[in-house]
Amino acid sequence: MRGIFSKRRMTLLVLVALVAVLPLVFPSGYYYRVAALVWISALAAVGLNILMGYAGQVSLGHAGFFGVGAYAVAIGPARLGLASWICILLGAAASGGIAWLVGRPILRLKGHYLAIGTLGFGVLIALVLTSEAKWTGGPDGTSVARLAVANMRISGPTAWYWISGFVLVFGAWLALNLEDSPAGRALRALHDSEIAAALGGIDVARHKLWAFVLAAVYASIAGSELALFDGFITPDTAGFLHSIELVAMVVLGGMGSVLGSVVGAALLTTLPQLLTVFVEYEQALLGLIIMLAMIFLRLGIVPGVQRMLARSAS
Amino acid sequence: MSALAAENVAIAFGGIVAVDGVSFSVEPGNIFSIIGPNGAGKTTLFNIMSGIYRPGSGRILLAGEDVTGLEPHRLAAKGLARTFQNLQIFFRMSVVENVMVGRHLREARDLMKALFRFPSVGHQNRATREKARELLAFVGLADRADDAAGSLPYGGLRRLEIARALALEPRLLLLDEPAAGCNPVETEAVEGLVREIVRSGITVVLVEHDMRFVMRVSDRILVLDGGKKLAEGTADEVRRNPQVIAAYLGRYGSKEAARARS
Amino acid sequence: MTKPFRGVMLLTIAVACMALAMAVSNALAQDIKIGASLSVTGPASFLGAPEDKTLHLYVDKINAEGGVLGKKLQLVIYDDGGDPNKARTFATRLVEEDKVVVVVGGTTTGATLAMAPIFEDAQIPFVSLAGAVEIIDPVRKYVFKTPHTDRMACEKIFEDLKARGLTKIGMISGTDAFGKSMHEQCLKVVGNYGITVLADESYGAQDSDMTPQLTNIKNAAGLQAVVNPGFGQGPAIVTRNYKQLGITVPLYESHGVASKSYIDLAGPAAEAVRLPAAALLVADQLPDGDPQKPVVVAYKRAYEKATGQPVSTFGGHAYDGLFIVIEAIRRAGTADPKRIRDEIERTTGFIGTGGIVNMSPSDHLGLNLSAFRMLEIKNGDWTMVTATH
Amino acid sequence: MDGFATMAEFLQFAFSGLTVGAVYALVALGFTIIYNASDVVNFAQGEFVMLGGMVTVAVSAAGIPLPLAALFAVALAVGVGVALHRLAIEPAHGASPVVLIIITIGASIFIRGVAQIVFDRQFHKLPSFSGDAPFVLFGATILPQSLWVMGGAGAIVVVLHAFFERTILGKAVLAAAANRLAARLVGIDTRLIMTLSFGISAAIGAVAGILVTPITLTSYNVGTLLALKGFAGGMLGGMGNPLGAVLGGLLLGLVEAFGAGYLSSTYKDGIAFVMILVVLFVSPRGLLGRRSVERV
Repeated sequence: MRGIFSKRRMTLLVLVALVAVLPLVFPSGYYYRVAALVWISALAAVGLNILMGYAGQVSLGHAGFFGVGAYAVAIGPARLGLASWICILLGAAASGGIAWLVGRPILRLKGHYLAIGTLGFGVLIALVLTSEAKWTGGPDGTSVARLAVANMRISGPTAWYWISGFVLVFGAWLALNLEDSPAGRALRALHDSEIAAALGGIDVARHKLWAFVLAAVYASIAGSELALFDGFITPDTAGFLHSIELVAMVVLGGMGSVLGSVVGAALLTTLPQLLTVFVEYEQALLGLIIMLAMIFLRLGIVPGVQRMLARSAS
Repeated sequence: MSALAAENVAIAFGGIVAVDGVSFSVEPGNIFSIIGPNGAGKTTLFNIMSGIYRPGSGRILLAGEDVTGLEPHRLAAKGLARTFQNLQIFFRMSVVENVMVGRHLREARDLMKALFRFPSVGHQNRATREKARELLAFVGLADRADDAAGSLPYGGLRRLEIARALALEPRLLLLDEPAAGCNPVETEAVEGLVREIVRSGITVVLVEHDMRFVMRVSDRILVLDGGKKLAEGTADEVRRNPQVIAAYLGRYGSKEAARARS
Repeated sequence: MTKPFRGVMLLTIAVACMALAMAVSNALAQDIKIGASLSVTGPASFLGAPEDKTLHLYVDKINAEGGVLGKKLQLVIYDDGGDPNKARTFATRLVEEDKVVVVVGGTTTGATLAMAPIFEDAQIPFVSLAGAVEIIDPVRKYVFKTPHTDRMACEKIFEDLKARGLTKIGMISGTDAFGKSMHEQCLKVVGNYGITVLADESYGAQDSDMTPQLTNIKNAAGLQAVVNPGFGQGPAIVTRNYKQLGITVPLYESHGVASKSYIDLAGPAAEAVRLPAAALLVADQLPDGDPQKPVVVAYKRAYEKATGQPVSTFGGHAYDGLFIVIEAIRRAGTADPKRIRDEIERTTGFIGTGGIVNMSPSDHLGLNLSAFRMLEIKNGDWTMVTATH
Repeated sequence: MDGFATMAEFLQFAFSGLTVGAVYALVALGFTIIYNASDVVNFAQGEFVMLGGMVTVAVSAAGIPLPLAALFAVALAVGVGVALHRLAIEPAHGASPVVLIIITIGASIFIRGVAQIVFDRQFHKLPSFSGDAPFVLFGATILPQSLWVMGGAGAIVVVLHAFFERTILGKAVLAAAANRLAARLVGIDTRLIMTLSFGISAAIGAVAGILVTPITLTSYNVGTLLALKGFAGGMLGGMGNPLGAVLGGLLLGLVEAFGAGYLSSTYKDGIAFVMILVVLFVSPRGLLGRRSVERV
């Protein structure tokens, strides 16, 4: 498709433009914070999209890896005296390692069985983070040392807006590169037919495993970002509800679409902020919006809107 | 040395024997067909040959090498490709991308290079796309390359599967009912394709219900019935085999038998 | 109109409504803005909901009476659902968008600790309504709290146990933040009272049956009492299971169940259960000379009249927080956050629902153990345990 | 500890596990019925349990006798179930399974959101049906209400079984579950079957909620955890197999109780999920799930 190249570059261009231009209309640090939270969630969603959107493998425990990354930067500097940025890498390596170890048996499961397998795995991670209070501070959470680069403390919404924005663009670039490569085509192929993919010479198990590892690393780095940004973290970040939220971001935005993952993250992060004016109707409205969006745009927002535009153009 | 051989292959599902001690051998460069009534075990045999099922007993030899129970992607690496009776199209991808997937083994697949998009990845993508377009031209789908795979008509999807299988540059191609659901014109086109594929040096094994088609193209024919080998030989031999006639007459009436003889 | 288009329309309309509402909320700038982020929904909603109601009730009341320093109070409350990440975002919003001068609330410890650095940086005084001692120990310049700490609850319970000569106990704690934190604090101070923990069990916040854990505790040889740090429905189920298993040694609950609904939910099984709680629960039984009596009786009447629900100490924490802040504003004579902070720290002799508050630069809680009363449930109601044995 | 005490302890854990497990089993059964009819994994299943309990509480608080209130609650839950199918699932017909899951999650958030407005955010109880005096059996105690829960679960299973095996409608449901296209070809109204399945599921959930509220109490947000556990139980037993769902639910309850009693109460949920993972690694389609043969 002529579009492949332009689609990849267009997506990147849109993202870069968004990150660069949004601050021009931000009246206060609060907006920077919300936007930074969007970029951070979007990073995890873009990673999960590699697993779910490309390869079609559901993970209902992905927040577990988010939690590993978050607690790596909480525990590493406080207990082991390591620099925060090293802990980001260690957390990512640990998440990738765990994903690699548990991925083989778990990814043998299919469909809803895969869902419950990953869900169980995520619950276990959250349980450990809640229970091992000596290390993690327990359910009340633990504070996280600020990120320091060359003795400069990095904190505050503006700094984190740019950091998370840059990391997201970088992560999206990697994901888009992957999409348009033999491995990416292999993942998208096995999504539709594992047997046909295998007979095309694709090592299905290995590709699924790498997608799982990549998605885990994305989630872990996003978790580290959030922990460093907030300076405080609780085990809820690794919990079932957060896993569901990440999945919902990918599906709402549109499975397989990098831009969709960002849009899904933006929607689910900003909605609770926007819905505060409805006070006690907030929850009901949130549920209603999710339902309506999925019923009317079942491909997800970005692919759905793209298709509508294409249809109205023709 | 034969391109493909089965030795006493058998498989059972929950006590029901689907394939029962079947042996045969395919000479390189031949078109070898497997026929038989529904439930004779044709597709099961295909699934064993392509590594989807592991046979309960017996061996499969690919170019003389024992490949029994090898995973499908390893068989692909050894030069085996196949199409599917129940189409296995990658519907989320475009037509040309479907064929590009088939080039997987012919591509450099370094994950890090792909992620960071080394220049070689872009070059290779272009080369793969070019090759895929050639194959689409070969099966007559050149003008549909950029369409969504799902938008192709049924006959087009069958040809797309053939193009994808050829992208692997196989030595042996298994075609599972390539003409199923095709009208006579489309069937003729498929027949032409099969002949050209063999001419390019690829051995073809096919399962097909269209007897005229089978009789026209096959060098040798294997007849299965109830999971067992009923007969094997050239089209003429099979056509005259009294057991084959009996099987078709006995169970499926004179019409099928007549068709087999015509 | 096509179906997908309708979906997009709905979303657009929703977004537009919100933007409008945000604009309106910025318009009334002349008032004194008090902010809050409470767990009005979520697992801690039974704490957050009465806090929310109390703040609304009294802010309306004060405004009806003419406000503070001649200005109206304006309340900005967000619902963080108990999620610390959300709470922190709302904290930023309160500071940057709503420009509040003081914040009351933070229902849970997690939310409070997540928000505290924001208010510290912005130099906005913050009076938390959450339990854990970590909130005020070590002291943060701008952070205060009104509820008794979980450590104090442990000490009060152990004091009572010691007085009754009970030294071998079992503990069954919730694994939620409240239960877990109080469990840790209790283990820290239990040695000071010569009490040993024979069995130490826990349960999930939403578990529906605790008989296995209680069976293990029951089987501990020499058991003399059981302590149950926890909040929500868990302690009610523990109490019922306790009765079901026929355990006869005294059961102690925590201040986390200090609302009438605990007695309702646990039913007859709650008879003879003891717990440390604020005077509010026994407002009408306080002797007439008790300085707290007028305050707690008035709050109880007002709350129950306005909401039709029985009063809980959780709403009381919000009452205390709000009035500590309002008195500080009155004393400061200005709505300048730094001046308000200084005055909050100078709070002395403030009579609240939780006790008599005397703050200082080294004590941002200002309550001592005497603020807690040991209560016992008799005939389905709270009674004060007066004389220690 | 002597033999009697060990035995009493074991029985006590078993009673606990069976009571909790019976609820999980009913939720899992609800999952299974909807899944069989429509391939939808309904994460709003827990909300039916919540509705059963909360509506009964609210209606009986208004002075309606308990049995009537319970009946009303079941009817209301069935109405919500039917509405869920007609208004949310059916319009999304043909969407991918994950999309349908997200829709049911949206529905559960919505139902919870409405419930907390209509009711409140407090915990509530219902009186036990037969008093609170526990029975003692070999030193272990069991509440009469636990027997109600187990008996109720058993009765539901028996009634369902009879419905599926003995009635034309039930057989139509089974036929539609086995092969939707074939069922439609022989004249079965599969749309009606799906709606019916949502209704039945909702009714089962609501009954479970009513039976268990006297023991476990209820509030607007008890549904999430129950959905999670019921789903786990259903998958453990093998999705799509009603017997498996019941077995999986009971087993999950028992493992939690024995895990909490004998191993660690902190990690009891972990123990349960480790067991599920181990079972799935050995048998990737649950205990009683159908072994699938790849068909191409």
